[in-house]
Amino acid sequence: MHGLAFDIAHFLAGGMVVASFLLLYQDRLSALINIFALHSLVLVLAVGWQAYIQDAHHLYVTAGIALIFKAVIIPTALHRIVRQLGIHRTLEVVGGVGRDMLAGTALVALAILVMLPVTAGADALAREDLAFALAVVLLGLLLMVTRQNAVSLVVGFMSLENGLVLAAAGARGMPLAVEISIAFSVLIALIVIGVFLFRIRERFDSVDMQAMDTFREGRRK
Amino acid sequence: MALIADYLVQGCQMLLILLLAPLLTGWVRAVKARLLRRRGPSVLQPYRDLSKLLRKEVVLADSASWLFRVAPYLIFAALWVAAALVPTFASGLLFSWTADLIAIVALLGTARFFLALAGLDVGTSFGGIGSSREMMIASLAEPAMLMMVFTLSLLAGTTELSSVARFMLTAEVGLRVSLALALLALVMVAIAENARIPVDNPATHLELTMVHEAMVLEYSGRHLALIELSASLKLLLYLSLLGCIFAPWGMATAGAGPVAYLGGAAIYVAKLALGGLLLALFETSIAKMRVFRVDQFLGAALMLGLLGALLLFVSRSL
Amino acid sequence: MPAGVRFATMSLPLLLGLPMLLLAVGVYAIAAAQRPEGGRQVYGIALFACVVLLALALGHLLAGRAPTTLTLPLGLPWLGAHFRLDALAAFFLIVVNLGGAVASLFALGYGQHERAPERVLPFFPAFLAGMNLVLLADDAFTFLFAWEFMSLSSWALVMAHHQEPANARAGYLYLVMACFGTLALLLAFGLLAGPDGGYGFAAIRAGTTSPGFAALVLVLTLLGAGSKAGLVPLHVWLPLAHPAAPSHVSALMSGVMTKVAVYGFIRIVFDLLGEPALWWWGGLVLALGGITAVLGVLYALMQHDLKRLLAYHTVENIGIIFIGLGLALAFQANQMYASAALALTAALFHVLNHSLFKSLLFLGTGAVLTATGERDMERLGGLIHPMPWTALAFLIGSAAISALPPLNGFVSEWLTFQAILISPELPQWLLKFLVPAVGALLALSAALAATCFVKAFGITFLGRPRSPAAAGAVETDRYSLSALFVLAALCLLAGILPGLVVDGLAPVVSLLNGGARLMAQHDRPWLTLVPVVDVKSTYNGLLVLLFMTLSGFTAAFLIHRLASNAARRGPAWDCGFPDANPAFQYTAGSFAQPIRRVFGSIVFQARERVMMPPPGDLRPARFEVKLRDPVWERGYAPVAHAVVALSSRFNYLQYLTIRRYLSLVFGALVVLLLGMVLWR
Amino acid sequence: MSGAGFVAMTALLVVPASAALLLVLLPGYRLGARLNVGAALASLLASVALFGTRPEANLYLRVDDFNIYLIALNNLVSFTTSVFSASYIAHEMETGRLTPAYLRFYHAMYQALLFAMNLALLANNIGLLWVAIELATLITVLMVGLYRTRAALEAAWKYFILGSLGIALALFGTILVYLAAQPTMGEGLPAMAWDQLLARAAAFDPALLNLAFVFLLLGYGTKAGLVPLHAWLPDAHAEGPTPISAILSGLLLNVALYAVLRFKMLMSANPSALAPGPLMVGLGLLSLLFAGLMLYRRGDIKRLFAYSSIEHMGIITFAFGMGGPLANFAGLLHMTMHSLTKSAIFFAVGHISQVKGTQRISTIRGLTVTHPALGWGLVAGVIAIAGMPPFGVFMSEFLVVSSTFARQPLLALPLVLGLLLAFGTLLWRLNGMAFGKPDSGPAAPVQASILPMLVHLALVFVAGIWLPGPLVAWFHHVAILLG
Repeated sequence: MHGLAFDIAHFLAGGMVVASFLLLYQDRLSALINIFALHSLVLVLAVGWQAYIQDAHHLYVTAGIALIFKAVIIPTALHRIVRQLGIHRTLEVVGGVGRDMLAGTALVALAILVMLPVTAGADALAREDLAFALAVVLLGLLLMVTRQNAVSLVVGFMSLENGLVLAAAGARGMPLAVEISIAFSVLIALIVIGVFLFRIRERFDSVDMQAMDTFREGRRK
Repeated sequence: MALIADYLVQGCQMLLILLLAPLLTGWVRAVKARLLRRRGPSVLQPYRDLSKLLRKEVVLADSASWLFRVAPYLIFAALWVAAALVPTFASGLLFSWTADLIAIVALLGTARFFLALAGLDVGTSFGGIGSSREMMIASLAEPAMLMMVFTLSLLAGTTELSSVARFMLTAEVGLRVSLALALLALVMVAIAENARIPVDNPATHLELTMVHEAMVLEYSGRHLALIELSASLKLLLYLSLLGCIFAPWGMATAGAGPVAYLGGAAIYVAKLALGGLLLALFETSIAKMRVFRVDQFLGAALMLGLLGALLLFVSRSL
Repeated sequence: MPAGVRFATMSLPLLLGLPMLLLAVGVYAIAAAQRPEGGRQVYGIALFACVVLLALALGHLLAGRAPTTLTLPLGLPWLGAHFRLDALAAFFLIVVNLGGAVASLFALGYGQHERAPERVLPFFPAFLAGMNLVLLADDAFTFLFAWEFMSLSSWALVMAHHQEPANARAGYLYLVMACFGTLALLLAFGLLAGPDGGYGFAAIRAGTTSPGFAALVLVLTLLGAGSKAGLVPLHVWLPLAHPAAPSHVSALMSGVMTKVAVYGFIRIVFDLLGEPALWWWGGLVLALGGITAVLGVLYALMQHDLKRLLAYHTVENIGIIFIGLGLALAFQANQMYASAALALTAALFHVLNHSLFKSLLFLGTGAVLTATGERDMERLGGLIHPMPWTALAFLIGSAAISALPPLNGFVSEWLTFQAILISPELPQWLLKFLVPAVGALLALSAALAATCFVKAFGITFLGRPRSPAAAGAVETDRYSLSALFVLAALCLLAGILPGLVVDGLAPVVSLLNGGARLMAQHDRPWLTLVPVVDVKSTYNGLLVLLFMTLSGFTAAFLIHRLASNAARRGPAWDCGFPDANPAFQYTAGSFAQPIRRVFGSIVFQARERVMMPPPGDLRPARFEVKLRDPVWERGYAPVAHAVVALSSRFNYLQYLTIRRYLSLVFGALVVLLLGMVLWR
Repeated sequence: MSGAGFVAMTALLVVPASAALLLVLLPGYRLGARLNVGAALASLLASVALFGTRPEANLYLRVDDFNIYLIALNNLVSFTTSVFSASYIAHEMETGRLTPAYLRFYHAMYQALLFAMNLALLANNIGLLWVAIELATLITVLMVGLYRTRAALEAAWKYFILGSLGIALALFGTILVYLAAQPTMGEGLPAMAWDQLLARAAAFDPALLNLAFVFLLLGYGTKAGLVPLHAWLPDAHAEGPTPISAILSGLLLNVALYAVLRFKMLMSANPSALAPGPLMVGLGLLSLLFAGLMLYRRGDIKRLFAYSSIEHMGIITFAFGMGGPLANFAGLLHMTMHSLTKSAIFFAVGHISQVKGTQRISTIRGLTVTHPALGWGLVAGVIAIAGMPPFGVFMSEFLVVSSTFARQPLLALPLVLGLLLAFGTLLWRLNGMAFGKPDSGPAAPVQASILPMLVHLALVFVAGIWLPGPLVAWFHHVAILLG
């Protein structure tokens, strides 16, 4: 039984890493959003499984929130934004997918290197989960810094946050997991609202210094 | 009783130098005239000049201040005191410990200070030329002099002239390079300080070449007399300084009695005569240099003095 | 003697109470500044406080009392604020409060002309209080606290006339240099106190520092105290800041605050550090002093702003003081305590002298400033006629600072020379070469100082007025005059009775010199100054003065009695072409021209250019002088440029896009994680 | 006894929260401002009451030597700031930069922020701590964007993204701490109750703690504005309303540092964990030097002092990195002094920018002539923040520098260099603003309330001369805990 439980948890966590890689690989916004929905779905499964094997019922709540919020609401909202901003065609990747892939692999390796020796004390399950969670976090960060678009930045952040929830769920009997996930959901909601508000500047690299000088302080002085 | 005698001797020395000073000036002038195949004025001419000047009235420039009138007395006083502190015919007199050689140099500095101020007081261009050049010369001559003082005091272990003179008589002096350097430095300084050729020409009539004379251009009457007297006192001071340091022979010691004093005085006068002769010879044999060569001349003196001192500092430990 | 004991126990609280009074007055002055009588009240109380402090300190020093200490529950909580009154502190208290009292007296008159009293009155007493507290402090925190407070209050005074851009710049440079110095001292105290923070001076004295650390402390102290005292090359702020303040404050800063800096150096190096371990310390200080002395006076000669000239001259005198201190260090390093006593006495004596005549000269400049509104010598002249008394006082000050007998400046320089002359006994070869060279530098600086003050006095007070302002001057008020003449009289007294001063210094010297001191002077015949017996060099200012007055007056008497005493006024002769125009006189620039040619061309790369227009061209001929300050160009400008360049170089980091900032965070995270991996 | 303490502790949370709700409903900004001040005063009194009676800790909240004075400081500064903001906001209304609706929102958010910060300080639970700090971040983001200008929105957005990233990293670190603790503490709340963590930290898995600390340092360090995580700070300070700048610099940075220090205590309680010192020393020096350089080119007065805050966070982090009783004491003192001084400076700056109608340094001249009170207040503030007597920062910098040089001379040199650099650049700016000929610029009539500034400066001044005994005792105790 335990072996099976472990394998499934392992499989699901690994699945999230794979999903993160898919995110890195995508260079079209709408597809990116869909993949993120998938990412969240895998998270829901993973958390649910953790809830089952730890029979920690509050984790079901977390999973539920994730399901409703991240797998359904957010993606649809993002789709609408993308359509409204009219940027659903493509997004260029800084550098290129290949490089991102390489970097991603390196990060995963780093995560495992950091994690496995560390948690020698904790049980294998937590270790695997944690390693994968860290990998997901790092990949999310990588996505954030390699994409130039607000939406993809949000997606990257949310995938990162998925990794955190995974870690929280993997931590056996961690209290406040629900509160934390709720808090995070609020955060994300605000970010999405922020994107709505920020249609003024959909792309962060399009910060024209001319305009900057007018309201930030002048550069040369 | 003895104390009174000491006071007496001290007073005699002060009077002696006061009387001898113009004579020395006259002597030098006379010798120079001879060397130039001129008859020249009498040796006593300076006395006549002084008495004439003293009796004339003073013409003060409108812009002259009280300092201009006080300065001659100050200068005279400082130089007279300085000259009186140099052992002449006897060493170790009553007040000989009042000031050592450094103080004497400083007293000369006091006189120079006020003379330069007097040159600036009326506010004429020539006075200014004189003062600024005089101070430039002094700013090099005084250090050179002090270096010479260093050399001496390192040898004699003191800066007090009577002791120096007594020490120079002892055998342990020997013949030293440092002494030669010091002598050379002192001579150069003396030439510069007394405004003699080649640094300055006391007999010039061309204002632009003047240094000392330019400062005193505005003086007349008794003030001029005092200035002239001070100048000759200064010359006397340097010659007797040379005498008491580098040729201290025949100098009577304190309390040696009148006879010894007289002998010492005679020898002293002879020294002065010789010094004046040499000075006149030197002056007639070379030409005056440009003002801005003077700094090199005196810089050389300074370096010589420093070299002498350095040699001693080093050789002391050997 | 119970009375003395009672006095000793109560004197320190009283001494501390007076600075507190001064601080309170400063607070009061914020309100009183606007009222016309406010100035008089503030300066009056300051005068009172300084006089009482002076009396107490004199009593402590002359009675030769044992040190008294006091601890207040202030400052560092677990340490408290320690205060201590010993001979050294007492002597410097005398110097500080003498200057403070005279400056306050002067300001009673001078302060009436102040344009912005609300920017002067509150800070003046605070400045005095700060200096007093520095001298009384007995732990590192209190010391630096007071030290920095002193800098700060004087900075406020420098900024009093901030509307001239030059002053604002001066204030800025001053405060930055002050902060630099404080940090250096802070590091020095850090070493002395050790890692577990024994900041009390008593603990520091008890503890021992390793030779390497001790050397480091010396260097840091030279940086810290030297920057405040104005040692070359840390002097650059001084000639800008001192003149910027009102004149009575300039007098305090130049005449007194630099002495507090010297106190800091002595306290740390001679007292806290204890036995100097290495002979080269003395050599270092000696060389710095010599260079400072000559460079300072050369800078001064090139100035034609009277106050700046005086400020540069402060640099020179600080150099002379440090020559004495360096000799003392060298002697102590070789256990030659008798000689060290002579050098220390010379240095301390010069501290006193310089505080006297530099205050006198700055106050005289203040009088000139109020009379004419001019500081530029090229626009002054002939002031001896309208203001003869000021002129007389200024003349005495000039003669004293030019080391002319029988005034006090000569005595301390004479003592320094004597200290140099007994130094061939030093075994180290480097010192053997160094000491005579420094002696030559000292002699040179003394001679140049005389030149400098012939220029200062002659161009300012003598000759004919060069501007209407100078022509319309009037004599200054009686408060100022009395202040000037108090100082002048003290200059003369210290000059003719040096033996008494030396005796007064003896306890300080023996405190710093392991008990060794100069022999008592007061029982010498005719009060002759006899520093060392076996060296038979002696000096007697009293007799010199006596003889000079005697001979001068006899000459005057005889001449006026026997020869003529007639005098007639007439136009200046000037070799037959009397010039009507005052512009024909020698100016400050032309007076210094020979010196500029001889020395300036080496030190400042002085270049003179005469632009003579061709015949027919009506433009006037022009004469230009270019001077370059080597210290500033080599030492300070590069640093400033480096800061500007770097800040511009990094400024783009303010304008990155969010993605770049994110990648910064990301990079930091990855680097740290990698570090974790590799660290294991 | 402790019942009263418990009441006070809960009041610290209840009062701001309920006030926030009330303010949302309340129309009329004048009334709002008054209520704001009143509520702040009430919580200040509650925090003072804690001195008298301390409640015993429960699993969620606790009061100990470390946070008791920080809580008092927090409520004091937010009270004075509310007083300042009352007069500040009034002027903003007159100039029409803000509308009543926004003001209602502003006041509500103000109290909510106070609630969040109190919660963060009181929290005895690392999860709760995290939630509170996230809440504070969100609220400040909204307030920074209050003016709705493009600059403000951009600043808020930047702050938001970087802040949430920091939050995320901090959360990961928190989880790791829990994981490290779980084997020894067992599952559930105790494994996050930080006093119990501290009690048994020795038994935790050191490697896991190390990893956790890296994340926590980066996460909360972002909030504390340490270079290179500082990017949000200058703009957030410059573009938000000045009271918020004061709160940000004076309090929020402290709260973030407080969180870092809590975890540093855990580290130092665990013998085999790596010493966090080098990390903090490095970040501190980096922040100090970088901020010192950036100060020079600043043209915006609020951004200038924001960078100065970064510099001081650097000094504090450096001090705690050095460790040891002296340096830790200095760090704690510096935290207190900096928050008081910097908020005072921002009070002055707020009024200055109002009377001059600009934030550009180059157009502000001769303040001490035109507005003596404001001008001299600014001078005093800058002097104080630059670490000169007679102000408290001098004492802390004295302790940091001297104790460091005695132990690590090579570390002290860059520290001194940075201090000198920052001092020179800051003073350069001050010289231009406070002195020189005043230009005849627009001098809008402003009924500035100088009182808060004066109160802060007075406190800093007193602290520079004399520190009260209990405070010293707390500092010593915490300094020992910090190792």
